[in-house]
Amino acid sequence: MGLFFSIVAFFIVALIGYLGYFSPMIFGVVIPYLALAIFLLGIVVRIIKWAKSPVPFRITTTAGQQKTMPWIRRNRFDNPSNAWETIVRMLLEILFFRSLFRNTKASIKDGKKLVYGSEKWLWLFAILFHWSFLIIVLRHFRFFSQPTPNFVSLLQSIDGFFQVGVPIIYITNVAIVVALTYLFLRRVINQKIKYISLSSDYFPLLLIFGIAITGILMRYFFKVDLVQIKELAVGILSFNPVIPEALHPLFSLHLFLVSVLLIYFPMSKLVHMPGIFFSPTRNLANDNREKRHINPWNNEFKMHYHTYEEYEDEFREVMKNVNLPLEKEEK
Amino acid sequence: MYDAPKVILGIIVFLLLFTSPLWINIFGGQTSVKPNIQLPKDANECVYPTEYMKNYHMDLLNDWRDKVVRDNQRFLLKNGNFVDFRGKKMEMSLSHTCMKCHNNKSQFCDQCHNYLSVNPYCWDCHVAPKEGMK
Amino acid sequence: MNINRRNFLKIVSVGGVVGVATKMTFDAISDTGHSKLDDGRLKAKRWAMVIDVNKCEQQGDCKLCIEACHKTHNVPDIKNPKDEIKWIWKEKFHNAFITQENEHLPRNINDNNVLLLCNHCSNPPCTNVCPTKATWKREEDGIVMMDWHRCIGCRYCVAACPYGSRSFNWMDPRPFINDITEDFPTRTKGVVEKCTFCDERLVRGMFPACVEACPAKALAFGDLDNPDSEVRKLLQDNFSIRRKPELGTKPEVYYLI
Amino acid sequence: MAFKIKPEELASEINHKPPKVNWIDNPVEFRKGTYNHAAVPDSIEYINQPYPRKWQPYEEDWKLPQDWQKIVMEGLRERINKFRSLKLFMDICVRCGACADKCHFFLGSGDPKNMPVLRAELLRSVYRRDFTLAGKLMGKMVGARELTFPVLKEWFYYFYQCTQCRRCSVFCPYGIDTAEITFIAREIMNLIGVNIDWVMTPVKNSHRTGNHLGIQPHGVLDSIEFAIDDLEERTGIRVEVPLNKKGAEILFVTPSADYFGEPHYFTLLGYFALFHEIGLDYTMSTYASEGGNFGSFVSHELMKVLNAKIYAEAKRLKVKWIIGGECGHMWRVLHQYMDTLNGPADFLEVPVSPITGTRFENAKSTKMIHIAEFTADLIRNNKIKLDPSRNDHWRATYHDSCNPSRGMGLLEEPRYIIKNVMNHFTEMPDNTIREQTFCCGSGAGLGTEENFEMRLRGGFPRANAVDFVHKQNDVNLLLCMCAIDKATLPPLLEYWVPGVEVAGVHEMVGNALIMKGENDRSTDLRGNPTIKKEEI
Repeated sequence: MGLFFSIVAFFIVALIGYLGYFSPMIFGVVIPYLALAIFLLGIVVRIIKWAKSPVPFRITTTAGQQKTMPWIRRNRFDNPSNAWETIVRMLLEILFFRSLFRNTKASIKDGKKLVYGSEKWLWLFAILFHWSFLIIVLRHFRFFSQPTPNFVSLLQSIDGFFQVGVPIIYITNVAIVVALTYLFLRRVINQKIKYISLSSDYFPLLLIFGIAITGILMRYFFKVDLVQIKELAVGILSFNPVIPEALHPLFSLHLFLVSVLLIYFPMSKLVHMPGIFFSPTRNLANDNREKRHINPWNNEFKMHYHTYEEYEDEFREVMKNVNLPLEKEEK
Repeated sequence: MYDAPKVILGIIVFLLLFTSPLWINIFGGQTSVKPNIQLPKDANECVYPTEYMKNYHMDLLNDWRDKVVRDNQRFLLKNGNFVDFRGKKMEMSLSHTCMKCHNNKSQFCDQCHNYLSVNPYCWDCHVAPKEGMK
Repeated sequence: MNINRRNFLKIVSVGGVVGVATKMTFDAISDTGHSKLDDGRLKAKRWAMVIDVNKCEQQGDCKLCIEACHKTHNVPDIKNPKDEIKWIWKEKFHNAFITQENEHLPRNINDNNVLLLCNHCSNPPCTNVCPTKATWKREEDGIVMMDWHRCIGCRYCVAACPYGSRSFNWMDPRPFINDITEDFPTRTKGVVEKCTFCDERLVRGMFPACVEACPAKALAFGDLDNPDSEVRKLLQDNFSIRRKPELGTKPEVYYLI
Repeated sequence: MAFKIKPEELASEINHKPPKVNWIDNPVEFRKGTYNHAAVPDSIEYINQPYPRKWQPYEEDWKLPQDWQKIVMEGLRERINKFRSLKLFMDICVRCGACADKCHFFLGSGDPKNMPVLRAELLRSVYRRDFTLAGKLMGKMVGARELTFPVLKEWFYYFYQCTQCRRCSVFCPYGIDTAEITFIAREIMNLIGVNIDWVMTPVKNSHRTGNHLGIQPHGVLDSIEFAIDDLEERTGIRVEVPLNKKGAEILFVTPSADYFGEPHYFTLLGYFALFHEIGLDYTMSTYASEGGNFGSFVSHELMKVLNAKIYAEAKRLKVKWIIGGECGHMWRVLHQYMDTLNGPADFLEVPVSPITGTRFENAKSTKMIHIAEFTADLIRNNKIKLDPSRNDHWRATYHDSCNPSRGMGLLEEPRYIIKNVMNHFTEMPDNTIREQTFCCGSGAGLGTEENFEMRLRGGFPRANAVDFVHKQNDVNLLLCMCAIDKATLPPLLEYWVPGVEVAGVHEMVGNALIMKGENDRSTDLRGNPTIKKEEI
């Protein structure tokens, strides 16, 4: 049902986007501005919301040997004990999906044996997707800003390394479609994943898939006037918007899907992007016994512990009988 | 433990990164720079309509390239007949046809290509006409 | 509007295909045995070259053919033999015909310089190894062609060619070209190049640059499939040899000793 | 154990394919053998927890307070504002499914709600409805739902079917820690008096007597004297064990099961032998006679009040620093919570081994080190004489306890000790040890008789790995450093892998330790005859 709902939702969004070419002002300027504002503000609000809750305890997930005595080889990056090791751990997590790389697959063999195998497909396609997405966004700086930053040409030449086709086929364009297809099919075909999937899992995949496909169509098949598009984008991104005379329907669709993604981002699971930086099990050093961690609301615990005095009062007699040392000898 | 300084730093970095095009545009001072194509003065007709050429010239050149290099067909044929262009058989050639009229690469090709950061590698091999020759 | 544009493109390409498929008419058959098509290009079933070593040798140090070729095709002049690019060049007989030399051959033969270039073999070993089809044997006229757009610089062909006819661009060639010929592209770093029997001249109705440049007419060029062609006549009347025939590559460049 | 299904049958009926019906529409069914009994009112009253009453989870009426939903939602709101982790974990899960087949309960039961992602979704779905915009607007479409009685039943069933082992957290790309979610969910349920007896009664006991078993001071003394006798019988040496001794250098705290439980008890003998041999100036305490902390299975507050006794007693006895014995969740509390909750321990000194002079910088704030760190340091510095051949009748493997492995990273120290005190040691397969270790299936307060089927299921992955080395390498002993392991692994192995016994690491140390003036040591600490050299 979640799948059906998200497909319907996606097509409604896509239809609106396609029809957007009728109104260059609303779909070319107003909605993109709105989406940008919601995206930026939404993320900041979300971060502030998280930040307003303290981290009362330092509860890291340690995935390697701790730091104890110097002769025991410790695992610095799976069990960091200081700030820079933690930063490396976070970088490994954010840039290379360290934890997902560990993924295994458990299955029952011969009705009795549990066996575990390496399972790297999710890692592979997840990392393909995320890196492709990032590179594609960065490549789009050629439309966003004037002058185009230098890194764009570098990215383009790396991304188009194989120099196949005209315009050159970008590796990331192929990779993102392949990766999205895998991530989507996995949700539909793998029974376990299907069982846990919600409409909010399918929808962003469809949305990003739509964005990727419309982008690819514009690049290779139905060419649009890129000079006009850059003028529009630079206009918006310099607070000097120029309302275009006309929008190509495909571009209108592309832009609208991007706008919807931006709006959807801060109110969905996609906040895992800023969220990963906040994950307390990963972004804290495992130096619990070395440095005291402060809980700002520690004093809110009202219950009093059972003191030794209370204890001795209750058990003085029996303690005396067996000659256990006492604080107070009376009675 | 709120780690407020780190969070604030994070928010600032996030905002700076995600609004970086804005700053480039505002402080780069080049938003008014737009492509300024100089069309050949002594020719008013292209092999195909301008609107088509504007968006699809790369497809056309790619198609020509295959025909010339791989199919050994130097001149454009249509229904078995040579196509006439400006009184001659139309040769499918970047240097012999296109650049004969559009003989100033930097005032023509580079205008949009630079604006949009398109870096075709045609000119790595093909030799652009010396500018100002004509 | 889009659809119109697309149809436009379709018509253009379909037109092209039809054009190629249409049977071409000959408008003239020249005395050298090849034909000239109505579009002005020279056409043969199998292009071949016959080099008269003696005529060439009589010219002494003449390098006109080499200069003509390298100028026409923007071949860089790189002095370092490891990096040099050559389409046509001279070599001592005993180096060029390793399997046919013996120490008792007439001195003049053994010491003669022989003009070498791509043999445009009938059975080329270099084309099959190309992973991108950047080099292939053109079935209609036997030229071993190159598409530099496609070459990925793997150098399999360089390894496969038994005649050393292929050169690889280890560096950007442009700084080594003194006077660039605008009509012809240069190559880039990472691309293999070689002689293509001047396919770009043939299509304009001209003989290869080297053939035209030779003052002694030591180079003959024509259709080997036509018994009346000049090259066939020369081969009929003279004893000729080819380089490393035992390899079975069937070179289409013949040498009259 | 009155459990009738044969192991082969139990294993072969496990089906990891989820059912057709959506999990939201699939209410929980309390099946005998898979849940724990509710806490008795007496215990709850003693520790002043809300809503003491007689009830049982299988009953239709849980006798909940009138406004229980409001209490729960308020409790959730409060905790979301107190724990960044909870707020974050509610928001950022992408349901990638990497955690799904990492949970021992899922692997052993096939129940999809035992996939960590769905376990968290049980709470997340309720969070979503009241705390997120999408949930408010679109409800069920985005997986949001109202807190109803069936939902509460689900919470009770599945949050008491999680042993907080954190294995899923190792694999989660965002480090989402289901243990923390379970922890807080249990704490919220505790607000309306929904909790289990095997957690609440030990908490009451520990609060009153200082230990979970409710042993009174003279009982602790009795059992220690009994141990001294036993040790003398087996080694010929009568050791002294100071109790409540003021001015000793070190306070030694160990889980109370060590006083009576088998095989814990033999580990206790190992400690006593070791401390005697090196001449350690230490004391044990009847007041802080519990290292474990069942409070940590139900609420932060109860965890704090139980844990407070350790520092309080260290202060009263004026010791310099503390050693903690072999235990799992005890070390989660000591390592991750104690200093924050009950510190600073500024009345103590940074631990320095009086025998080797090693300064334990890694514990310079809490002033408490793990016995394995202490012993590994002794062995490294050649301060004790060992004869590993005395353990030749054992062919051992080592089970990493969840908490020390994934909560602190104590992996190499026990292995170093084991390799020095034993000749036959084999590791279980890689995916089942160290940070990927599998829970015994009975942690976090689930080790009850009434929950026996679920324990067998949850322990299945662990037992399976033991079975592997049992068959491949003739392993006949499973070593571990956790009191709950020592209590629950024996019946688990008896069911799945008969022929493998369970022991603590320091029992092996005690066996191998060459003591001055000892007898011929013809038996190990259990009284089993050892293999003599001439017999080989």
